Amino acid sequence: MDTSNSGASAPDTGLPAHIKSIDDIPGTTVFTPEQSRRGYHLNMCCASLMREENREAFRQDERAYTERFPLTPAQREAMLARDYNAMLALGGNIYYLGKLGAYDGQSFQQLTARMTGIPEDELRKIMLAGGRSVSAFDNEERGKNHG
Amino acid sequence: MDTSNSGASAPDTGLPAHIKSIDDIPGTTVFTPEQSRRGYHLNMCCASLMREENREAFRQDERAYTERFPLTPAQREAMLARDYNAMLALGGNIYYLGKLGAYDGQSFQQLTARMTGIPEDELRKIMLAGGRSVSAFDNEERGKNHG
Amino acid sequence: MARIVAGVTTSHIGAVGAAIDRGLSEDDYWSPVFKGYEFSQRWIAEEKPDVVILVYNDHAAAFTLDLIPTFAIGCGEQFHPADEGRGARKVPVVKGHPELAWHIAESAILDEFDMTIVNKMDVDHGLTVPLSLMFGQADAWPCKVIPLAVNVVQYPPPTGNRCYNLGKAIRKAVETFPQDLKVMVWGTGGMSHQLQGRRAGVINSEFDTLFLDLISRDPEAAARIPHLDYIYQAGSEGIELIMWLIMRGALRREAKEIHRFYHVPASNTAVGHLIFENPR
Amino acid sequence: MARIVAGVTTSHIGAVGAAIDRGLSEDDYWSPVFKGYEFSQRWIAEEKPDVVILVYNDHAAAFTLDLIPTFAIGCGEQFHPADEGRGARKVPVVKGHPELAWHIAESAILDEFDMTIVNKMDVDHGLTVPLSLMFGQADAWPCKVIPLAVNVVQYPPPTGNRCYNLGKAIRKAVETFPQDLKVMVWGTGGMSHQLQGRRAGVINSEFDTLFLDLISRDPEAAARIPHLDYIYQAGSEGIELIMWLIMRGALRREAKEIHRFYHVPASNTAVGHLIFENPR
Ligand SMILES: [Fe+3]
Ligand SMILES: [Fe+3]
Repeated sequence: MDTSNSGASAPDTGLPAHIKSIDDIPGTTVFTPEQSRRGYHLNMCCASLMREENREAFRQDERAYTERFPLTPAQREAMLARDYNAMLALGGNIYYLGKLGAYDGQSFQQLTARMTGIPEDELRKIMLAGGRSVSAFDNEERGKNHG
Repeated sequence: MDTSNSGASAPDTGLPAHIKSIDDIPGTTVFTPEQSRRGYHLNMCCASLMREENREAFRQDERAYTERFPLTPAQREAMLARDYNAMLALGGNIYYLGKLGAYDGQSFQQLTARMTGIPEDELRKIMLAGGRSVSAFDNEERGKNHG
Repeated sequence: MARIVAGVTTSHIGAVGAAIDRGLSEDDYWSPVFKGYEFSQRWIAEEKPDVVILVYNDHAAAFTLDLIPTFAIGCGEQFHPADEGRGARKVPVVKGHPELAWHIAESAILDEFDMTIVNKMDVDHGLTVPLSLMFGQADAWPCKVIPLAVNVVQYPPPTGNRCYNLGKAIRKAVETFPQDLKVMVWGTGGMSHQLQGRRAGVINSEFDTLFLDLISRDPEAAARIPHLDYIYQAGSEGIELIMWLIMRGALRREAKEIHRFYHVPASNTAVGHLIFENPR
Repeated sequence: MARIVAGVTTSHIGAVGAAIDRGLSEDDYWSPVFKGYEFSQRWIAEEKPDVVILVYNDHAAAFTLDLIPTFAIGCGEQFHPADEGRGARKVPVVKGHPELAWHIAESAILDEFDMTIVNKMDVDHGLTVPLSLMFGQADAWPCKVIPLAVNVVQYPPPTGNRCYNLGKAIRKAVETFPQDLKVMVWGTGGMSHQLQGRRAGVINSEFDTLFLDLISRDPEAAARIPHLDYIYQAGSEGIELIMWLIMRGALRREAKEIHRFYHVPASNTAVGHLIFENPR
């Protein structure tokens, strides 16, 4: 089998010159190994909500339920407060956090409103008009890139 | 990375000319996809004995325990009778069957005695003298190759 | 002999599944999305594939951080819709094709793809939404489905090049399967979307169009796009597009694009959908 | 930078673990086996590796037919000895090295090896017996261990060539890890043995010797041995020897064999053991 598609260079997608690694993308937390290690228990706690019996226990006493998992205090408070940006910074991955969102009956568009700070109806209009621009944050100062 | 170790031919290990595929090896049942599909429930039933609670239930009533798994009647009888060659022919894999052996307190050398029909003390002597020859069965008629 | 007759790519957006399940597919917001699949539903009703090899990603449902396979092929008899946090979708059980699936697994492993063989797993919206889009609401799916789950949740996913070559390995495997079967390969996910963080909600029609063109006419170039470009240009979840390359590698180089649909938005995501036919 | 200083190959026979655990290592039957590791125990006590990448196969303990990864790398903090049917071996918990393990996983996936990342699994005799052989009875293992589980139970296992190349990818990954760590790679399993069927009990010293020579002096040739030859010549379970190729690929071509031991029998199996040192 010919597996040699290398040699030729990658097509130019117009990547800005200052975006050199996945850590350079503003407003975006790639779920790297480091993040995965940081967020392991937080993500597994959210994932456990895929079982109805666990959702029921979480419903009874959210805080007590989270104490089944060795979360850091910051992770626990972020989860109880539904602070998605904080959870992302603490190692959360959006698909795991999405199980918490599903438990709350929140759509991803509602979660997006929370994470971006854009009101839901405005966000809906923005999406209908073609969505947000990928370069929206590119001119931010360095240091503001994450979360 | 250089991954091209092809081109040159494989070293000659002295494989007999009539051994052209894994199906040609006498007295040997390779755990192919076909065997794996055939033996799925038998193997999973044996694997379940890796939990003490399941071993306890099996101890109480072996037949009733095996009925938790959709074994074929032939698989069930072979398992209850500890007929390892029959289990192999019915899709068993030796590492799964080995959990049943472990439950019974049988060593692999004891299982070998059962499968080969060689008495235990004789087998021990054969192994101490260098083991059995790989070509021992090569001159068998065709059709006797398996199991 | 089995043969790959066609390829399909499509987004697999969860909200689209919810819209179908709630009967909203004719409202103002959703009808433009489903319009793009009207041709496809007619087409596939005529094509009648025996088996679909459905490339998708599990979204932390069947696989959690406890175990993350890069490529997992479903070799079981059947796969149930997953409970993703509010109960499972009420769609039919997915029936597998164990014989062909095992054959592909065996062939691909001997071709040095390090497959994970899975006999038991639930399948999430990544797999069931494409079935709903192509077959509509059904009491039973009209064909067998071989799930092929690709890790795109945990960085790093496989490279685009690796995906493209896995597609070629699948083609070789299907073409050496002795039963007479009409097989399709579907690549799902994408197009541009980002579900996380302050940059959530990005859409990039320019990149999406480039990608649609490349996957159709210059797949080798598409296979060279680095992860970084996907994540920046198509959003962090747009990386799912690498899965389309598995479909494309499984089709012949000269396969013909017979249908294209692109629409923004469905929820937070750009919808992209292609159909390719192999030369007869 | 981390560096691979040495490689070890050894059989990982369950009965050997049982002999150690029951204090039988000095009886007439077992003492010739353990004699072959006396040098090794002294050597490793001086070498003091920080991390061992331990290539082994799970024997239907952590992984059953529900899910069979071809290559699974243990990225978790720790791994408990598995209950293989009569309770777990009473040996220390295995402490992982998550940082290096994740680094290897990431590097290998980007190098197009389709790794399965595992955070939670028990480890069976395939992993714990080599630790006992090299470190003796201990209250805690003296180094971190990264388990690398290779499927050799379900046919087909990866090719020898694939294993050899995975070793090279591991070498590259270790050499780009920024911490100053002394790393060893162990390849376990084998040598000739067959546990199943009428042909159970075969041993092939001639093939084993050929393999010991090739792995040492001509690993590329060893990497070309087909599955069929292993299964016929080394017995159906002798296919485990492909795992030695991962160790060998991780070592430099000019690595020097400093210890060799071969003995028949331990239970039904030929015992083989090599130590290689990389040039300093
Ligand atoms: Fe998706
Ligand atoms: Fe073994």
